[in-house]
Amino acid sequence: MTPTDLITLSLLLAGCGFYLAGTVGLLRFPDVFCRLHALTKADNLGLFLVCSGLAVHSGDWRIVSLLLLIWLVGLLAATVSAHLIARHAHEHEADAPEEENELR
Amino acid sequence: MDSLGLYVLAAAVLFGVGVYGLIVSEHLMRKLFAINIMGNAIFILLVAASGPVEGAPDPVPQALVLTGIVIAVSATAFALALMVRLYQETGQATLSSRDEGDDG
Amino acid sequence: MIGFLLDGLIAAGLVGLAYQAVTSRSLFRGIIHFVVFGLTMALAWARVGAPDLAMAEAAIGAGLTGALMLVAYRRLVEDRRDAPVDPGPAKSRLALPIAIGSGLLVGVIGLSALFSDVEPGQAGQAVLADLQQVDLGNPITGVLLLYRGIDTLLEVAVLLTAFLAARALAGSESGTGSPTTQGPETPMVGALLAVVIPLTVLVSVHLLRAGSYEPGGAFQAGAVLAGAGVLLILSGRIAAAETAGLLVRMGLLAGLVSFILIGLTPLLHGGPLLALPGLWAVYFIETAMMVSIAITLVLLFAGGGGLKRGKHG
Amino acid sequence: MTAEALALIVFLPLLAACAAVAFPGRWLGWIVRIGLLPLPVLMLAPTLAVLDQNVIHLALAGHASPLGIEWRLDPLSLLMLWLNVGITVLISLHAGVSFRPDSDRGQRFWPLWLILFASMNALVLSADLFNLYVTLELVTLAAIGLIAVESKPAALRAGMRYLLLALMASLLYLLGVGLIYGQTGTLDLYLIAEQIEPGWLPVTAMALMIVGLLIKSAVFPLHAWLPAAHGNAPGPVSAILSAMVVKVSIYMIWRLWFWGAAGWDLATAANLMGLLGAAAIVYGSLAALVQDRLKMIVAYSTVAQLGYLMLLFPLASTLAFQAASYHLLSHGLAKAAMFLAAANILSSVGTDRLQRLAGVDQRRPLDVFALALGGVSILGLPPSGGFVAKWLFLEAAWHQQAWGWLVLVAAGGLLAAAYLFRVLGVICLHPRKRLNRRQHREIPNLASVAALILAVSAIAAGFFSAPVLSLISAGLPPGVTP
Repeated sequence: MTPTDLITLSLLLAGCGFYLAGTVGLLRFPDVFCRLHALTKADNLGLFLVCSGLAVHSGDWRIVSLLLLIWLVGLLAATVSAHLIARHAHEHEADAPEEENELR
Repeated sequence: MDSLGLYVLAAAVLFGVGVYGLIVSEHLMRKLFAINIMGNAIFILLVAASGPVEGAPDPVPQALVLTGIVIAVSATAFALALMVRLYQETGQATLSSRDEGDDG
Repeated sequence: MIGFLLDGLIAAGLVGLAYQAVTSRSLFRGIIHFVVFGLTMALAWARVGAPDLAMAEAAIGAGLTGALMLVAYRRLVEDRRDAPVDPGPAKSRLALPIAIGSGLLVGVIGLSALFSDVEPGQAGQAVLADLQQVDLGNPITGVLLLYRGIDTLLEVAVLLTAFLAARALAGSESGTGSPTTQGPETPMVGALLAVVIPLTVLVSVHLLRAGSYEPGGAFQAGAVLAGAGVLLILSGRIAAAETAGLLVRMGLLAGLVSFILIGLTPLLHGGPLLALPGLWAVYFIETAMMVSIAITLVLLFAGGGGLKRGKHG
Repeated sequence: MTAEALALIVFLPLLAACAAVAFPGRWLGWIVRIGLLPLPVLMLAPTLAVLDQNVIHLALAGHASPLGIEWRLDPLSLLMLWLNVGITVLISLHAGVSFRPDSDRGQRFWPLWLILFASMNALVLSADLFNLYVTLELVTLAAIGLIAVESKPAALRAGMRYLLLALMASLLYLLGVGLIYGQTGTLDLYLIAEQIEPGWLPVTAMALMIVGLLIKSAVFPLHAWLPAAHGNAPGPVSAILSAMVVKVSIYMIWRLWFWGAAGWDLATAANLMGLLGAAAIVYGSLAALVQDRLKMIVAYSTVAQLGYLMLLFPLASTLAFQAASYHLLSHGLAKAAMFLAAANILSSVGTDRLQRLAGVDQRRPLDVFALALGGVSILGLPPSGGFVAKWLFLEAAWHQQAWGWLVLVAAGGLLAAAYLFRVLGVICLHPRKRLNRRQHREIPNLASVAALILAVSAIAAGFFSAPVLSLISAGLPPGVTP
């Protein structure tokens, strides 16, 4: 196993760890805001770590820039959708404070 | 057994799940889930049933499945529109048994 | 070994998600499970060496079907609040035996087809041999446009027919349940659109161009482009209209009409029907098909006969 | 010329459908005329070609199978093409009245109608199993769109049920196609016939495809969706559904059975198919006898009459092939006439409940006459086209000493007589009973004339059977014993 492989592996594993943490947060946290908090923060970092792991593995600048793009788009989408969900939840707080936020 | 065999097994179970869903579901949208799931099972079989050509998968079944996917989406889209219209007219999104008596 | 484990995980995931989709207690959950099922299906296609199908399934099968199902669900919920939406599963004593029986039958058929000594497909061999003479790197695009062109032509007609049939149903009450968001807009949506829409268009053009030498093609590109349209509808930039303007109508029909007309031209000088007069025709038809597919899917999502400027437009 | 004509026969209506979508409004009437009316003339070229060469292959895009897709024109597909062109043009006369092109309804109806027409032409010509799947889906979607075009609850429900079953049927067919490709590496029906050996996988594949098609053609016991769909659709749509749409899938079964599986020993399966047909004839006729709506009676009559097309499988002789082909033709004409007449009566009286139709013969004499003439052909009285078909069936059964089928054909005629005379009896034998004038609505004569032309053609088919029959016997499939 070369050093590059080692770096790739550790980055990927770290990324997976953050994904796991984010998912546990999504499942276990009490309300929408906490869940979003767990999900966006942990998953964005996880995505970054996975992307950088793959970038190290590929070593091709075209792939690296594509991975960077993927991360940026993921970041943007997560930010905006989390914002919209949070806003919706905030506005409809009186309706459904506790239950899952289903589209009913 | 190789991976393709695994997917063929999965396709068989998916087909069974689809049939089950088709019988058990009252709601038309669930029936559409079931039919689409059966369709995906058959798409897998379509690709799996033909041998590789010059080491790569045969392009012809893949092209057929691509066509099949677009047809499945078209049919699903129309079925959804039909379901919504039926619901607007009758207040039901199911196929009840009392339907042949209406005046034409 | 790891590959096999991964495949096992995907296969198990497919089965579990499918079961959840048809039996989950609320319809909304069912839709979400179905969409995730579609995405997992895309993974499965990537694993069995079918990247074209993976892209098509992710964009069309999971993405747009899911969007269409969600908007249909919303119309159901909003249209008649008095009527119950979901009656729940029926009791049937025969369901399980029939399901197991048909699953077993399909399994036996599938496995024996997989393990019977199949020769490499003649059609596939002929395609690869003939493509040597054509400068087209992706054999699937070759099959779709050059060798089985009539399938593809009629498939575009199927999509158009689905739209026409749905439009014929919409009747006079097409205004109800429009998928546009209510309420004031946040500045973030504008920022998102400003980045995502050009990027989506770029990706779809790339997919279209890539379709001639690597995975991709008109259908994937059209579906991605339709995704941009769906986003524009959701953010209130465009909305459903009663009838389509000339531009929308032209876009709707561009794929089918250009395919037919270019396909008929060889007859003028005694050539065979649908023999495309060069690779430029392939690119032209694919571009037109991309536009048509995107517009058809967006119109199906919007639930109207045409498009107009939305309230945030 | 043939290639050009065939290309236009498929693509002219399709282009017209596109034009109808692109330019709705006052040009629609002319677009429809341009899409439909040249077709009977265009049919002359392929007709002459078939008379000359019997079978014509057309490699699309210049790539012969297995690489590409071929169109194949033989006497049977020529017959189907003529039937589709003729019936569609005649029904279009009627539809021009009930779905006026300048109305909103018309603008929703005509594009789908043209697509349905084009797709059936493409289906009849195609020799490729997967291309047949695509065309069949196109036929189904366009047909269901047309059933539901008026958005009446009963029609919506019937269309939905039809759609779900049709999608399932297509999946079964597609699975069969996949297996066949896996086994033979080609999708061309006629190449498959040369290469395929009756092992258990090919047999399973064939069985899957045929079961799927049996669902689509509503053969007993898979008929449950048909009466509601055909009985609740708008008049012209019911007519084309019964006359053509269910027939094209039976046509596909014939292709698979007699061409694709030509060398196989199918005696047991053939008898099974014949028994399904017998059950369809008996059940459909009895069900027609107890219906109380005119259109439902006609729809159940379709279930019954489709049974005769299944008798080809056990008999499988030249005579039976002629009989079945001729039944296809005469039933198509007669049933289209009957549905159009029933639709006229329905829209004139406001209901088609049988008890309330007494005396309608005074108000709508042409329609009742068309209904009666269609009925004469359905029950096989001389000199109608239906008589020729039934007579040939009897002759075929007689020659093979298949007494069971012989009795069945005779009994089927009696049962048809029972439900048709019940209808005519209620309508015409009314002791001084006046029709309720209040609800009566005038409809243009052209609508009745279209029904009458179809009905007269069904009768006239009895006089001009010789050339058609000799053409059909020139195109006997390899799976039929001469």
